[in-house]
Amino acid sequence: MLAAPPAADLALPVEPAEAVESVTLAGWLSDGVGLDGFWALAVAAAVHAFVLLNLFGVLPAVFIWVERKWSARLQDRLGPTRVGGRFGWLQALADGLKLIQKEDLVPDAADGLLFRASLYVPAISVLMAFTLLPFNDRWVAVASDCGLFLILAVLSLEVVGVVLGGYTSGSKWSLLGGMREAAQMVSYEIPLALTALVPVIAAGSLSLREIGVFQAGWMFPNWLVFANPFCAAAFLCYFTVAIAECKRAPFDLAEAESELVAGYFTEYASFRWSMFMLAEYASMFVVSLIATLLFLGGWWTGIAPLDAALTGLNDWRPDVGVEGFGVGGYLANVLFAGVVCLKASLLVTVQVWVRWSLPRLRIDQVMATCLKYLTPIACVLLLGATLWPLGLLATLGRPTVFGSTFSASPSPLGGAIVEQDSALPNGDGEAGEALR
Amino acid sequence: MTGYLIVSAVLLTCGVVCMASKRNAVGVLMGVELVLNAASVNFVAAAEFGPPAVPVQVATADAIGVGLDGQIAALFVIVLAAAEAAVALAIVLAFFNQHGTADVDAASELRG
Amino acid sequence: MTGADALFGVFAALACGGALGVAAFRSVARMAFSLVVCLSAVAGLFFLLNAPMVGATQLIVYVGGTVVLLIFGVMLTDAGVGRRMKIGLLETISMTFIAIGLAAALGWTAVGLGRAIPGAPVLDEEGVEIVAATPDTLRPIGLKFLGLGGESGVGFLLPFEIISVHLLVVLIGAAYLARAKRRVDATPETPPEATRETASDGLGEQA
Amino acid sequence: MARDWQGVLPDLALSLPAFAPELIVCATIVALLLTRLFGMARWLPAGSVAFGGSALATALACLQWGGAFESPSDGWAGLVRNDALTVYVRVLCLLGWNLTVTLTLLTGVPRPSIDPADDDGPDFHVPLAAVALGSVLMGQANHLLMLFLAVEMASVPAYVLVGFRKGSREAGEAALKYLVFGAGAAGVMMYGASLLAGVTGTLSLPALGERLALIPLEGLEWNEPGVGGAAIAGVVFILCGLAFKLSLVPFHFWTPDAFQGALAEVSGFLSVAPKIGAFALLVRFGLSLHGPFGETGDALLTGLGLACAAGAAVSMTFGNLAAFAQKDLGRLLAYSTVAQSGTMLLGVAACFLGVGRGDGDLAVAGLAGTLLYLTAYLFLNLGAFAAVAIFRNRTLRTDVASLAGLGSKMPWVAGAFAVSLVGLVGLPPTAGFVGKLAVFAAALSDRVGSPLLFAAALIAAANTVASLFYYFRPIRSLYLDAAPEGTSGAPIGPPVTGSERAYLVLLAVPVLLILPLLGRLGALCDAIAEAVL
Repeated sequence: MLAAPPAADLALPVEPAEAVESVTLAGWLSDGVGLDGFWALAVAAAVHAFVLLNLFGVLPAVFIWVERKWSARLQDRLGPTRVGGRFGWLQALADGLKLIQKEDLVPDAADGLLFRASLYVPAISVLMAFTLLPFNDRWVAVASDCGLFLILAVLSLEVVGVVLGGYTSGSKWSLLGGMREAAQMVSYEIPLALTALVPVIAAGSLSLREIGVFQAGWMFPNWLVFANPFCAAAFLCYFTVAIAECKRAPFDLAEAESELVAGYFTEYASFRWSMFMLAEYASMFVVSLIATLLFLGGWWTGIAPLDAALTGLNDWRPDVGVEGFGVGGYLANVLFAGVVCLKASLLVTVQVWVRWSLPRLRIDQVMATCLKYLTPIACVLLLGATLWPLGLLATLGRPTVFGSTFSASPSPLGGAIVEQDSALPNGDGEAGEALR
Repeated sequence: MTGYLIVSAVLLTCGVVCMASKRNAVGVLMGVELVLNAASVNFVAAAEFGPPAVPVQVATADAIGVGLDGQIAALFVIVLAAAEAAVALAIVLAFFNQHGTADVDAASELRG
Repeated sequence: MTGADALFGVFAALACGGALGVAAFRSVARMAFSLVVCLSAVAGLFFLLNAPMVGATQLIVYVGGTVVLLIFGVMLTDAGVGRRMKIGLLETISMTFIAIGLAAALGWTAVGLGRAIPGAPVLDEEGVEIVAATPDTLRPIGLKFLGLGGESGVGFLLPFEIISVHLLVVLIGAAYLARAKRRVDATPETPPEATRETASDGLGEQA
Repeated sequence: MARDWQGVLPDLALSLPAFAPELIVCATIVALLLTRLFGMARWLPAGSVAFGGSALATALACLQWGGAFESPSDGWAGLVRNDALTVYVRVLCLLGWNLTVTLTLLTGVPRPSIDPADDDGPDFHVPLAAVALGSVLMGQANHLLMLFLAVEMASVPAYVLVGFRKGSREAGEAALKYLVFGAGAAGVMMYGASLLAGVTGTLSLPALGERLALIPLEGLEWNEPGVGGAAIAGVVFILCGLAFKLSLVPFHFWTPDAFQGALAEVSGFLSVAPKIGAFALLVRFGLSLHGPFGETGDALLTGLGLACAAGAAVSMTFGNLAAFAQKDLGRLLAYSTVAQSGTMLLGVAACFLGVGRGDGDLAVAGLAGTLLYLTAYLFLNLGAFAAVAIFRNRTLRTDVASLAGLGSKMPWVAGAFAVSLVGLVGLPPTAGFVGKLAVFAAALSDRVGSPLLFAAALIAAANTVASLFYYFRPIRSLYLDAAPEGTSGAPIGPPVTGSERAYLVLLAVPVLLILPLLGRLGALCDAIAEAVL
């Protein structure tokens, strides 16, 4: 990045007309209820953690059901039909109950302490990623400038648990699975990060929230997947890599049941096994949600009037007894969060679809795909995405094709250069007008 | 600041002890990582807590202290440690392939 | 007590505990796990110190990369999961004394230095801000990497470029050493087993 | 934002030209990789690329001779210092690199492969170039971060070089030991740097001196918790790292093993270039403690000088004593390196003491003596290791006994080896004599009269006599011992080629003909020392 607009200058297109003071839970607890500052914070943190933990627990249950039904459809079967009615709604819950009842086994050859401890690492890392994901403009537990970088960092912890779990199981299957997994995940992190950087270049920020805000307005061309051809290619590339990063078919060599029983978690049983599964499904959701935020317009529906209406809900503040609590804003937040979750869930479904459609690659093919194809492609995309605005600037005189009327700050590059040369057509003035 | 410095002192001590007492080469390397982390903690703490311990009389930007340079130094430490670990692992593997062990004490054939 | 203090306590305890574990455990695998705990907690300390960039780098490079590499080393060179290194009693005792002496000396220094540094930790009384709000260190750091000085202070363009060369060289060297020997004319004295060969091959490719 | 860029460009224009030799080194590294990537290895072997790059870099470094004397400057926003010492160290290191590359071309290391795609050439020459780059950077580092980076740059590729013979048990063990000690030393050094950064709030070496001068002198007590203790600890930790690079005695353990396990070409290079850089770095770091005002830094520096004198005495004695028993040539020369480091450190000690006490003449004499000795040492040690490499190619052994009877079989090589060893002892009329004399003279010219420095100088003189015995053992073996029974002493390999002879003569000429040039060289070293101080 040559230069990026300072965060303060970033004109947010959805800034409500008059800034609504939203009340945080901690603030309400300390002001309204009268708790001590530290305890208010602690309680609020506990509540938030509880919500996120539930999301972390419930989402996999849903996805497991989706996967079972969807794979059954693909294979011309019915899938679960009994538990919880005709569609087997409660099948995942039943699975969970069954797993909890099973005997908790620790193999003799295993290092007991590490065997028990390492399974929490993947779960913790995915859970930490949840805290960094913005579900809408306001709902993000930890809003960081380098949010995307942090999420990638946190997700990269997962591999430690996998490899340690595989190693300390004291079984050859686990060992081989763990090693394959480590090699695969560490390698795929490179193209994952590179492709994730392509939309970052277009948006000019590493903060996922800012990237989401950046994509307000009509789906085309404001979503970053349409920003330039490199972004579109990066989306496909990212999604491929993300599947591999989640250890899903066709890249699931580490847990290839036909040759390695179950790979690194062969020796795990009962609830410990289910922790790995929870982590896997949750990480599927996380990478899909990152894809949504980076490429597919985040929490915006992509229909400008609808978005504007939803944003308008923020101003609807009927009196419900709590000072400063805006029901409308809350509702808008929930709806936006629903939109983003829906988009991410669709991507998860695509992952399931891919899994049950494509044959598994060999391990050398998996590594070759990453190192010989995806990584160079990602590098080229990154370079292209950097040069694209410059090329457009040289030819069209503006940094984006459809450019200047939509986005608040077209591109960091463009912004800086426009700033220098006022002779260029400057559409920044009516930034975000489309929404208001 | 004191707290962070003490944490870093503990890390350094553990790292030195680890380097000195472990016989597995990989264990020794883990000690090195601890020492480098101790340095990183110091750097970042120095970056955050601003003014240096020495009373600086020049009341200009100098008085701010290490500032972001400390964070950048920590970044470099992390990256250099990764590079060192890559070479270290390769050497340990080469040694293991020749000697059938990663025990540092087994490296005693060269003597005069 | 503020939230930051509490978090500092947690992270510091985890970091010190992990470090002690690395020094005390005799099984290399357990040492590796302690190292993971310790390094992650140090990353947490970095977040507390308003250095999210450094913390994230610590996680992604150190914990997700370097330590995995070390665990790889453990897996490729260790005879068995539970195998413990034998350490003599005399060595243990002498090490303990050395450790206590070193820790005392450094702790003494640390306390004094901490007392001498006037700056108080930039803590927010409200607590909410502590984790959530981080000042923007990303752009200044990036500019420092690109800059040579000028208005942004000392620039680190040179180290940035040098370290790129360094990484390149080191990866070539590591790949060379880890690569199985392909040549026919040179026979190693103890031919490595097939599994090890493939493993190191994979590692070389990875590097 | 755009303003930053406008500020950068003039800086870049200033910094880049002075940095041209280093850029050439980097370009050589990249070129080495590209030749393999594009399959050009068949008609452009790695050795030639490395030779071209090193020759070009050395030539460029020589071209910068004048400018730095007249106008020393800071480059890259103060991260590096561009002065006479920088240029001199740069020329020496790059020359050492060039000579080593030439030697590898002559001795055929690494062995060229039939299949160019499988050639080890780039794998060998890339780390070699990196060590050269690291050494050069050590000579100009002006910032604690650059200090660490340069030391790492000179160390990590060196581990690879030491372990380059992959099938060999010796090489693996040597690399492992080097790595374990080196990594530990680097970690401790970085911790020291972080302590200094915490104390002074800066990482820049010149600013460090200014800040340290602000510590009250009574703050330097050990039992005083805080600033003084932390500052001392920081300095001591950094010195540990540097002493490791210099293979001074408590930190020398890696040297014999690494030099025995590595190829003689590599050992020769590692004993020369990183050492020259590390001495320059030690001088720079030590001088940075000397602040423009205040006596604290000077007190630290005086203590440092005394520590250096003590370390020098211990290193010399230990290195010489340990060398007596050695049977392997590499190991013998490694202990000799330890001892030689001690001797050079004597000059640095004199320099530090001189600066710390405000005795300018002593400081200049010490630094100039060290520089002179380093120059001589470059040719002496490279010559000795080159001869070992050539012997090794013929006898396939590197122990002292293998030399028996070779004095008549390979007169040129044996002669060159003997000259180098005589020079390392420090006998006239070789360059070693001149260097040692300069260092001793500096150490004894201490007018204030530090007993420690004086004693160290006497110990050094005694050590010189003692070292005669082990340096002459290979010479005796060459000329006096009969060839062992059965082998008839016939060299296995091909006869010594003319180019090998020419190379050895090239290295021996400066060693033997230094006396006529002494005036100019001595004046040059004096001028550098004065410019730096």
